[in-house]
Amino acid sequence: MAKEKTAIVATGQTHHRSSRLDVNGIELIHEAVTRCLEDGELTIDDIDAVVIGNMDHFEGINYVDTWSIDGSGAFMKPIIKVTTGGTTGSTVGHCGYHLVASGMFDKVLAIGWEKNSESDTTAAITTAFDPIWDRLVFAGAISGLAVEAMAYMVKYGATEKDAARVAVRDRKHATNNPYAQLRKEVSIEDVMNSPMLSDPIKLLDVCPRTDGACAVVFASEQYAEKICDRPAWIHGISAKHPYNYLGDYDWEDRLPSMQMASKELYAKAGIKEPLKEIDVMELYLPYSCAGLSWIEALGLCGPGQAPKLLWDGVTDMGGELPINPSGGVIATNCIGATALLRISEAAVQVMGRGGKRQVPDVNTALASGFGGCFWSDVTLLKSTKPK
Amino acid sequence: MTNQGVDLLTINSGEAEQPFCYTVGLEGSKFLTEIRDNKRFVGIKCPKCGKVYVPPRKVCGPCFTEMTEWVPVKDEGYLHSYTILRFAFLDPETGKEKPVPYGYAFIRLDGADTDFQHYVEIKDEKKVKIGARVRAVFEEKRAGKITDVKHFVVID
Amino acid sequence: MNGVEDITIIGVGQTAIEREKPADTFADMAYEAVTKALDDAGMSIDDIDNIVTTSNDFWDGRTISSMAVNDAVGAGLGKNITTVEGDGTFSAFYGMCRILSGSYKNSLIVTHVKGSISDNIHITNGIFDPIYMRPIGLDSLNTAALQMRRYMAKYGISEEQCAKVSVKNHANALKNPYAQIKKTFTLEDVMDSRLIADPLKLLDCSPISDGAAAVIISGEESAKKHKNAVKVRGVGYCADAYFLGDRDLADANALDMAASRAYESAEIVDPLSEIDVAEVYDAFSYMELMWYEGLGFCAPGGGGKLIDRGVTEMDGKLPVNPSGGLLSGHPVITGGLIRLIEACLQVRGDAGDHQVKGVKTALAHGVNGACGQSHCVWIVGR
Amino acid sequence: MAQKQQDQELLQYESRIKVPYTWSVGEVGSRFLMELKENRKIWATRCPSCDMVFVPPKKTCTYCFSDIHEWVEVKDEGVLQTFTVVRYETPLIPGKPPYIIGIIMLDGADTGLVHLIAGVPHDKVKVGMRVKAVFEEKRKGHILDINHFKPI
Repeated sequence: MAKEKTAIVATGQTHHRSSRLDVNGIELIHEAVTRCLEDGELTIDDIDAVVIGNMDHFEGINYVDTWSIDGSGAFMKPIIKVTTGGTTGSTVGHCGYHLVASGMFDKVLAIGWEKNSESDTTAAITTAFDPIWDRLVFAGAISGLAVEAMAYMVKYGATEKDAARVAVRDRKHATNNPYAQLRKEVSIEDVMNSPMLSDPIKLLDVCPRTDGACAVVFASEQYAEKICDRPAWIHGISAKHPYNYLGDYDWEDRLPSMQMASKELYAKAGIKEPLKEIDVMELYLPYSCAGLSWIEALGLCGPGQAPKLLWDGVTDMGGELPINPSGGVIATNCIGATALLRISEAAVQVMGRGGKRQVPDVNTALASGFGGCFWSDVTLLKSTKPK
Repeated sequence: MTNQGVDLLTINSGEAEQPFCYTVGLEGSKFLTEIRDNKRFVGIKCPKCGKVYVPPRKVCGPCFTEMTEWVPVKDEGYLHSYTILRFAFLDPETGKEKPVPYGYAFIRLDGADTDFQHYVEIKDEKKVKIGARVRAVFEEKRAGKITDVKHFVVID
Repeated sequence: MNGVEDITIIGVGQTAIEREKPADTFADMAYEAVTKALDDAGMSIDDIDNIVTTSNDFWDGRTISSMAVNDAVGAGLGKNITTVEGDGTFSAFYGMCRILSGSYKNSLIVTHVKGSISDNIHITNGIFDPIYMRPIGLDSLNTAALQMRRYMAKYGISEEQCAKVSVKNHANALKNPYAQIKKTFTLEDVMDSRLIADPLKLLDCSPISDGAAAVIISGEESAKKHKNAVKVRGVGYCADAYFLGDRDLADANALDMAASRAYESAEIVDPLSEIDVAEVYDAFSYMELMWYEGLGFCAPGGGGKLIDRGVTEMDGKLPVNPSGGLLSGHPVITGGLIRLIEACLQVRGDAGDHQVKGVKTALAHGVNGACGQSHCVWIVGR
Repeated sequence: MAQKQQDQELLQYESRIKVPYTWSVGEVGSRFLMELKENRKIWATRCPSCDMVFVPPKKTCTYCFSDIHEWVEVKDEGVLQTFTVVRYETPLIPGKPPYIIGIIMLDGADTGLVHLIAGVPHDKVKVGMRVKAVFEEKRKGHILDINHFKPI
């Protein structure tokens, strides 16, 4: 186990919007950092090191670590940039964890952010793919997901309506979250009647584009309980990024990277029945169908059984395992921050600071990240210290 | 002085762009020149797991083994999965929108073990289904690019 | 800082640094560096339990630039992987922390860049803030020129003193098989070379390059007895203010801080006496003089005298950049990791024709951002 | 461009990234740029804790991370701290080489402003010389509403 037991002790995020013209990128980052420091009753002097991440071509800023100093507070401090596409936020969180667990730093500030209003999001995402093989015939991120949804639905008999149930759940949950961007409920009919973007994905099946930032403080055992009365201790992380080319991906196999990552995580944390042993999940579900096939990948049910779980309300607030009390990615998607928001929201649940979106008595929470070429990251947080 | 009531300004990049001249590499060049010169697909085979990769590359990821054996791959295969894109977005290379709708597909070519990503013609949408047999249509003028293949068409 | 005494670097690999590698994709270069590092360590990929790739989306012309190399570095085997965007010395630091955290035993650090595929001016213009600095047309060359002039003006450093760094490093490169530029230049050659942005001349500048590098860092007890094991004795990194007008460009305060952290851990009090060889980030000739000062080899403003006295020549008290440094080949992102590799080779006695005699302690240095805004300093030894 | 290796022609693919960007200036920066536009004045912000006066203005102090609310006007002239004469051509610059870029410490400011220097022969520019802002006639709320700084 880790050399230093490590916990999340403070979190902060912006009020997410489709566009924030009142702040530039640096100032947006600063908002999340300030809220995070306030949450932990900390000052910037308490912070030993900073980790930051986003995707360069969304804002067209090279070397964001050095550019962001005024917002991150990293003046004359160690700062490092990590980035892996959609999984950037979890990559940032995992880096924050390792820097503290290593014993090199006691309090590390981890920041994820994106100002998606500053570019054409689909054009920018398209640059993520191989310029020789993918980019010329690529059809944008939504189409890649649509291809996956199509394969899953055909193989397992799931329907567009089943997928819509996921969007309805997340949008309903978002009404409880004061930070969420889309805070209006939608019905199954609304989703089904929304414009088809890329068969079988419709407008209300997908995430919006968002300006937003998230900051989290990781602290060592020596400081964690002094800063936070109920810290969210890290019990395991895993990051699986096994593909280079979309064509190598096995479309029907329900996110193999997530199967690998969760299996490794459960083994590390001694979890045998995730549905029973985990109290809440914050999952990076960028579109509705992911809320079916990917929870199968997480071992919550067998292949093709996710629709039943959804319709039975198991993953709703008040259900056996609520998923995305924050409203998730379908309500807010500031890409570089998104996976860190999942970790942050999972920590908020463990800390009991969720307000209207709080799930009662959370001891164990799981957060996931998704991105790149169907890659997955997972993080497990608990209210109890790791042994 | 305060910030109250100020016009919120933005700065635009205008026509700015970054030029790149991407390296295709040895294996990729072989694949693209075969299409350009002979309208032929080739794959590369892993000596360890036997998997045939299209497009070819030097290393089999799951085996971490260097590949050197070239194998022929047919210009026909089946639709492994696909979607029909109905919303337009900016192409980052041109800064302009591609016309929609169009079919975007992952094609398992006969003889290959990975999918080849390309357009599928959607004149008859009913025929575009997972499992449908498709064949490559080549451009008359070919330049050593992936777009030397115009698209795939359903053949059964 | 604590705990680095358990860490060793047991394998290093680099490609030849070249102006252009037309046959090699990013993945091909990374694979070459990784297989060389594995061979050097006498390991197979199965012995590696986590990977830190390092790349830059602007230089590679690709968002998620790491996606180009995952298969070629072993991620296809399902190993835990992450990506640092910045200089390789920073990713090596993170790779080390992934071991110290108790999560992994052996970290593979890989860096790559192809400077040949794009345009340095466009890429480095992107470093600058689009509201106040980018419209002025700033890039890595003209901002370096601003820094060089400021440094010369504040401390009375001469253009000739800066040029001496170029002469020295190019001479050293003649003996490094990996170097890109292998040519002898005289002081007159440098002084008479084409003006790029006064006072910066062509031969004050590092070239554009393609290259990849890899190191294997181990936390295993048994690795300490490994034939190629080099001990990590200290690491520190630190960033200064971003806007060029927010700091005095003549002073390397962040380097001073980064070095202090590394020295504290390595228990180095007098770096000039206690360090036997240094590989520093000489992207421009004048920078090497500034880095002498930031690294505490001399007092602020003393860099010119240090080079005049020959202290940093191959036969001097503290040879700097025996490999020829970046002035002889500068794959960005990879640059700092090559400095770390060279420092390890010097400690091992494996540096070949550019070996400095009796090296016990070596320093390696990497930089992120414009005008040396963020620095990472490594001390390695026997 | 094609080269050969092992009898295989090596291809390269000429491309570009042309993603359009619209960067937010933010309230603080907008106030600064609008003052250039409307009043030909240069305003700065002052940190309440360490008194540093920033040009361009900051919402947060670089050095002590305090929130900044106070605006102060600085002079449109100051001292040239460093400069370079750029000799190469680039599409990113308004104008042809050779041209001069400098960092100017405006009177009343504590941080330097990076800008263009003109109206002086290249061999007459000196570190420490006093320079003054030359405003564009037509201004649009942009840092280049100051066309350049010229020696006084």
